[in-house]
Amino acid sequence: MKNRQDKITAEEKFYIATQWQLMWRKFKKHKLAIFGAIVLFIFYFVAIFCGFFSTQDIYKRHTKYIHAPPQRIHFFDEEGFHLRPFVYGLKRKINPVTLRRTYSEDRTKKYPIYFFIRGDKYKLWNLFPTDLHLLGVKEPGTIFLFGTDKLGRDLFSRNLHAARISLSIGLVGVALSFILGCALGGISGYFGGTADMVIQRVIEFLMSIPTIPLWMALSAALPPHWPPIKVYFGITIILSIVGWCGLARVVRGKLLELRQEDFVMAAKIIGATDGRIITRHLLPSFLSYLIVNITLAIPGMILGETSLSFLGLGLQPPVVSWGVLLRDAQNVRTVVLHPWLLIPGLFVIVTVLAFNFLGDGLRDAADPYK
Amino acid sequence: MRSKLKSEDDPLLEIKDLRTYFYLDEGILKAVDGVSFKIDRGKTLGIVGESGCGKSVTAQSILRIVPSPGKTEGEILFHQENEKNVDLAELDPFGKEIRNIRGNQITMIFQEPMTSLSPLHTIGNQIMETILLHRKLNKTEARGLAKEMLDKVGIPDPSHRIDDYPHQLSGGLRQRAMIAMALSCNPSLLIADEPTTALDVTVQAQILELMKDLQKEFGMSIIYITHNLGVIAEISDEVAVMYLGKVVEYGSVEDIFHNPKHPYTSRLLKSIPRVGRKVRARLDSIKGTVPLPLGLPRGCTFYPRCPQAKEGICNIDAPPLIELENGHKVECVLYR
Amino acid sequence: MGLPIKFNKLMGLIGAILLLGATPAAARYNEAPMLRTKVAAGKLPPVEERLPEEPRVIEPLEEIGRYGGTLNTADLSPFNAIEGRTLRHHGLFRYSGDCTEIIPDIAKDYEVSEDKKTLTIYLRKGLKWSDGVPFTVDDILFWWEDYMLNKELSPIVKKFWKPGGGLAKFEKVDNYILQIHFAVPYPVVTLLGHSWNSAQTKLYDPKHYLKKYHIKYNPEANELAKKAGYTRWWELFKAVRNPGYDLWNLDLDLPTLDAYVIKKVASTYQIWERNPYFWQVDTAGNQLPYIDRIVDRLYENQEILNMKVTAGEIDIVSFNLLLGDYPLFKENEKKGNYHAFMWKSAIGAAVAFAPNQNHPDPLLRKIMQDVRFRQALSLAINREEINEVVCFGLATPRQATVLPTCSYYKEEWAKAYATYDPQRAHELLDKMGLKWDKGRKYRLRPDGKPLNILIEYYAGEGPKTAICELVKEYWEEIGIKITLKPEDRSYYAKRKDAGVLDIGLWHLDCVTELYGYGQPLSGRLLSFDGGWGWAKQWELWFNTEGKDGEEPPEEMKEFYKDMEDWASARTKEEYTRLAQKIFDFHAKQLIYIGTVGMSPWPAVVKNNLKNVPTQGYWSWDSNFWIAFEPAQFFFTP
Amino acid sequence: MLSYVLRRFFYMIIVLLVVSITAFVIIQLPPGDFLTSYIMKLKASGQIVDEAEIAALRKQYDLDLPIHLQYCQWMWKMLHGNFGKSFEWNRPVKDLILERLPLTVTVSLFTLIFTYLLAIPIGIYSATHQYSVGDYAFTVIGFIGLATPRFLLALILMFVSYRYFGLSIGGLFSPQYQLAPWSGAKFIDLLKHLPIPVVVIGMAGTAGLIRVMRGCLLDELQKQYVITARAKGVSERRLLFKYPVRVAINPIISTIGWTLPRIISGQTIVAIVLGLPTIGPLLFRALVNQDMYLAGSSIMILTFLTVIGTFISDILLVWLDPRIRYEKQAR
Repeated sequence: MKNRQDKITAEEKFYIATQWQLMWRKFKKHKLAIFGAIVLFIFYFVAIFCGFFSTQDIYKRHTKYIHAPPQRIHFFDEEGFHLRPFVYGLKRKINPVTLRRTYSEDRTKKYPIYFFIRGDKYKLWNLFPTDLHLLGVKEPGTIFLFGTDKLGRDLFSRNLHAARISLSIGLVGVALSFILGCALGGISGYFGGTADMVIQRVIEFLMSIPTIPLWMALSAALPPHWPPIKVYFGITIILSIVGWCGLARVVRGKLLELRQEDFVMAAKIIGATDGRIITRHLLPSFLSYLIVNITLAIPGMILGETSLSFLGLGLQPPVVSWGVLLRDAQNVRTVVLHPWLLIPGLFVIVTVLAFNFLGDGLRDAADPYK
Repeated sequence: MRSKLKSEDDPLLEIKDLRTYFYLDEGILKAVDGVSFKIDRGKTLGIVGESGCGKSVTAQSILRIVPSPGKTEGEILFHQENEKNVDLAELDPFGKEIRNIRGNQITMIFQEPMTSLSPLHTIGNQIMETILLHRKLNKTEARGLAKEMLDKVGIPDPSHRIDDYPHQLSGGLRQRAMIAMALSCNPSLLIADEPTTALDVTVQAQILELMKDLQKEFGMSIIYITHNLGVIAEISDEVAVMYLGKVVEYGSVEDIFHNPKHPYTSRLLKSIPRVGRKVRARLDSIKGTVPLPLGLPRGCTFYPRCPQAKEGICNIDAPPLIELENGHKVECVLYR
Repeated sequence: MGLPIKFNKLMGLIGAILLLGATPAAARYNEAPMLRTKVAAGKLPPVEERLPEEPRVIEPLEEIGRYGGTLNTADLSPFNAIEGRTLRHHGLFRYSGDCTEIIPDIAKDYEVSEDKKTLTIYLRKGLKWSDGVPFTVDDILFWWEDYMLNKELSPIVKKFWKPGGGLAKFEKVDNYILQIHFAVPYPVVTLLGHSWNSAQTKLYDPKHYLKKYHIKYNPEANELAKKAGYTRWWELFKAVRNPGYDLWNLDLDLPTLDAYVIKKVASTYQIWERNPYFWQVDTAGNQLPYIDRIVDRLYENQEILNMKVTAGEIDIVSFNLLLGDYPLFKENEKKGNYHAFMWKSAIGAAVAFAPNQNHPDPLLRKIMQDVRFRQALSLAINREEINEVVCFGLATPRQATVLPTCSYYKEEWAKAYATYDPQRAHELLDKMGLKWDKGRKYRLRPDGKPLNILIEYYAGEGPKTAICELVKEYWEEIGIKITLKPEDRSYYAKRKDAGVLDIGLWHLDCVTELYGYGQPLSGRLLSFDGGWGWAKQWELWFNTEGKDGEEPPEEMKEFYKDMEDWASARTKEEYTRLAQKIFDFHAKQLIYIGTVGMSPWPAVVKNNLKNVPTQGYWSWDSNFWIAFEPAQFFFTP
Repeated sequence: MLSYVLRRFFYMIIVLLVVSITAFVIIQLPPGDFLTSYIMKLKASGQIVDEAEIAALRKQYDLDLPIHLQYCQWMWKMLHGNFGKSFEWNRPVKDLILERLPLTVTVSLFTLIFTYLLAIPIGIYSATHQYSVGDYAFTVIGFIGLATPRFLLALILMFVSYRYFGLSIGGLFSPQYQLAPWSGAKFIDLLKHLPIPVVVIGMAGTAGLIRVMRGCLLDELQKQYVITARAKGVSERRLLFKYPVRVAINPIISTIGWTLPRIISGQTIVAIVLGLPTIGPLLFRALVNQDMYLAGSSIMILTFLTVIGTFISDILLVWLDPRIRYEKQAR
């Protein structure tokens, strides 16, 4: 008899899935969302250990290799296949007429790629000094997987370091928007009345101002002497100023809907405090919506940072973000002569896409009625 | 009217082995799995069961409005008056033929009267749409008829109310409007899918009264779907008890209520709150909830919850359909 | 369109023959077809009446041109529309391309007296404003007496016109001869080649047109101003008068002596049409300019302009191009049907830095005034690398000083602290007592705060951004935290004028013999501002004769005295001695920190545009296009 | 209805007032005013500027008033059509803005129309064919549009169009038409140049709108009233357009309120990259140069456009949705 009892519970577990399990099942169905999640996981992982994954110091200038194109990794040479991949040396030629620097592979020089190689020093998370890199070549070889910029700096490493800033600015910005949005949207939706009126007008007002002038004006107010870390937070705050509005609206709408529902009424009758009702009863019931909205708000922040940098109002070098890197790339010369400077743009697009896919998957999953 | 001319055993709709499966990525969801029953003209069939047992899908299957990715198979024989019988299951669900039957000969009303009417159109507009679709009337005539119908369902001041939007009406009035719409083309079958569940009790009783009165007047058959056994007892001639996509017991209202055979039916009946029972005794005499009809185990679907289950039998083979006296049928090994 | 070229040439030949005869005759001059139709319609007097008795004769660079066509050029800022401006403007005098010669342009000739105290200017008889009214000495006197000496219009007369403390005297000899007298020997003519540059040196205004706005001539001028939406007469007067630099905002009726007259001003373009009274002819007697029209478009940014260039939509452009884009232009030459080439640029430093000696923050001021600090900054710059990275190795790494073409030049000036030696830079800073922070990343000010320096700069005219980014790296290597802030030109000027920059940044032009000398106390190297605003308080002190500003140290007073004396130098020896004393001081004090100089400058000219040279000096000093006589540019069909 | 319109109009005025204050603060934010630097310049060049002169100048530019009165003065003049003078251009601000306003409105309108014309049908298609190949394709394309920084897209598209379609890059006119008076041919030339800016500016908005439309419609398709209509025998097509599309379009129309600021804001960046003669780049320049009257007026004009757009969309929404109409009336 006992045996049977166990079996039932096991089966019950299978049938009676919780809401989260249902969501997970739905989510797994969304191939693009899974793809997005994997991409983001990889990006964030690499960004966290960007020092290790990059091949060299991001400020090191190779003035002999200005605007060098990405070097290809080879497995084959005239002798055939090698298990250890290698790169050829770069040969520079300056066209005497157009003054254009062109580079070609110097087949006589071959630099094998070593893994877990000791290279330029860096500090992991600004704490642990080390010089271990995932891959690299030995002096005097060079390895520029994404080419170099106008000062001959390695773009592969710069892109990885930029990822750290760009990916985190979205998270920090969204965290700020989240706090603001939930607080103000919560007040607006739960209490209604005058508070709602005022907050709604503020949102309406903020949303009716075209963002660019607002950003410009605000960033003009950022003192130019500020250290990068302050500028970083300043920019995030500027981005969140508009960012919270959308979230607040979602929260408010959801709250208005839920306020009518019985369990809130019940809680009120029991005499629960407003704060308790909001946090214990209301928030959990649309947490999934919030998660979805947050996921979808992050890419906006990333794009915002890029745009601000484009206007020269965002982060400033030596801080590297994708936006800062793209500022070098925003001209015709680049599109024509040095297209690899656009790689950060590709990262931005892929990241934003991944977030959108993930958010979309979460949205579908969060809605149990579909 | 027409029902009175008909004999007792005059089936309007015969359903044989109706199966409506949803083909999902997780597997096949068998919402309706081999259901058979029939409805006689002028009679009322009650379908009862817990939510998720397939009652509503059965109704939708009849009208072929099962949402995708659902597929309906089996036989739904509709005996049209003065015309040849048609198997609704074979019709193209988007075709003209079935559309001519929907809203005309077979109509349906729904649980939530607020959402089942379009919020952006006046009720007059929505009633007239049905009329204009199925009857050869011009707009003025259709409007006249709509008003007449509103009057019949007891909506006061119909010539003004006809231009109201749903949100201007109370729940009861909205459901009346729905009924007016459903009856405007004089159907032979009205499917009522939990029409009173969302209304408060007094309104519920009024609507039930109204339906009974209108049935007398129009003579249509009714399929009445509900989880409320009290309502079933009041309105039905015959009752089908459904559990997980199957009709587990079928019989006249007296048989079902006084002589329930299936353990599920008995449990269901016990779960009706009665005066005198302790409040704290929850309506949980059936333990657990209805599982999703997805990837079900072999054997009786009620097995995991059944107090009389026999291991080695119930969980091995599907229970047989056993016919008792007076067309009373039950699907359970206990009566083999 | 134009006449057949043969006919043109024939006419030219006839004109030349007649010119030899030097007798005014009906067929002496030829004119553009668009003017000829106007003459025929009686709307214009014949060309002979429009030209002065002795027009300026220009020898075409390659061949006699043909009339017609529209010259499309491009600018980036309404405030700084130099491309269009120098393609059509003329002054009384101009410099030769290498700035060694003064060439009379509107003026017929000049003469400097023996004692160098008097300048005589001869005007061309019969030269007319673009509305046909004769241009005479009265127009110059109007400018001097009613504009320059009018308290409301020009509250200040720069020290420029007060050499030795006495105001210059303008004397009208006759309608076409003017004499200017100074209290001391004064080489004023050397700066008149740039008359278009500033209101201070423009020298003439159309009296007949402007006098109705002047209270002296029109007692109702105030009412006129009020009607036009101003409060006082001088506001309207200033708005109507071409202020010299703001050519984007012109009164469409304002008469001019330029080659072209404004026809239309929009926020994205200006249209200019030939001046029918223009006073230049070619050697064949064809009235110049050849080209009918100039369209100067204002593009939103450098990138759009570059694309328009490569698409071949711009006929001529140079000022607004950047060296770094040269490969792009060169590679698209065929497609755009143009040729791209490089001028020599007469630039002492593509970017020069001048630490603010009068910094508002006393701590920073003390640091900036320490010569060791400036030496360290200079030694930390890797000029070879800048040359390689930014200038394709074509420039010359050097300190910020005059060009080697100057007669008094010393090579040591260019070499002073110009070799890359970060180690020495570190030592100098250590000696100054600038300590490191905890992480040994940046140095600290004496008050313990990080040594932060903001470099605000105007990003146009040369590869400033690219050089700045490198210099930032060099200076951060020696522990000085640098923030770069590119700004618009006018905004930078405001900040500079306010004297609040940490380190001023400009390109170092005005370093040729003539122009460098022509700007005593107001030019680049010879002032306390010069575009860097490096000593605004001292400048104020000197200008107000000690009434305002801060008293400079003795060495600066001596420096100032030397500059004044140099301006009045009477002998060659004195001239050279003082010049060398001044630039020795410069090199020792490192007031300006240079990077690379004499870098090439790109230009793009459409293939069908002729008579445009492909070599020469491109510089502010020689007035950019003006030095190449743009009136004789022409289009082949 | 009328009272609602009036009330909404009143809100609009308030929003505009707040915007004007913000614009005024924005232009006051950077330290120092132009007169201070002007006086500094005069002093530096040797002039002893007497106090009376400074006072006169201050008075002329209303800088002698306390800040709130300066604001009132500015507003008062603006209401009378006097937007002040641009320091950089030395021209009346009104002229500069008027010169660029028509093209700004044209580009915005075309973008808006493009956005809606594309987004609504695609949204309907995607919702009715959920998880089909087409739905996925549109989803991916839409997401890419949403994910690409506008300036990058502008630059690349501009180059592509130049290299492969031979269109004059940048601006809204070919050089031969730029200076010509308006004519049929010039208009056609304008239409030829519009697609790139319109696509680039509208891309993100369109992609967003497709998602909204698809989402709303999916929600609506689940609704009971759709099933009711189907049960009535209404054909699928008629049913789709009469009910769910109608309902789903409402939120879309109300999104004009946030689509428009997006468009105008996006226009600023795109217009700078593409060199469009619209207000955006003018504003950008003015803000960089602290050309305060031009900056303030440009912000005002742009916001005014958006607020008007929002106002119209609100009125439309009420007109279309009886629920709101009655609710507002009842209030």
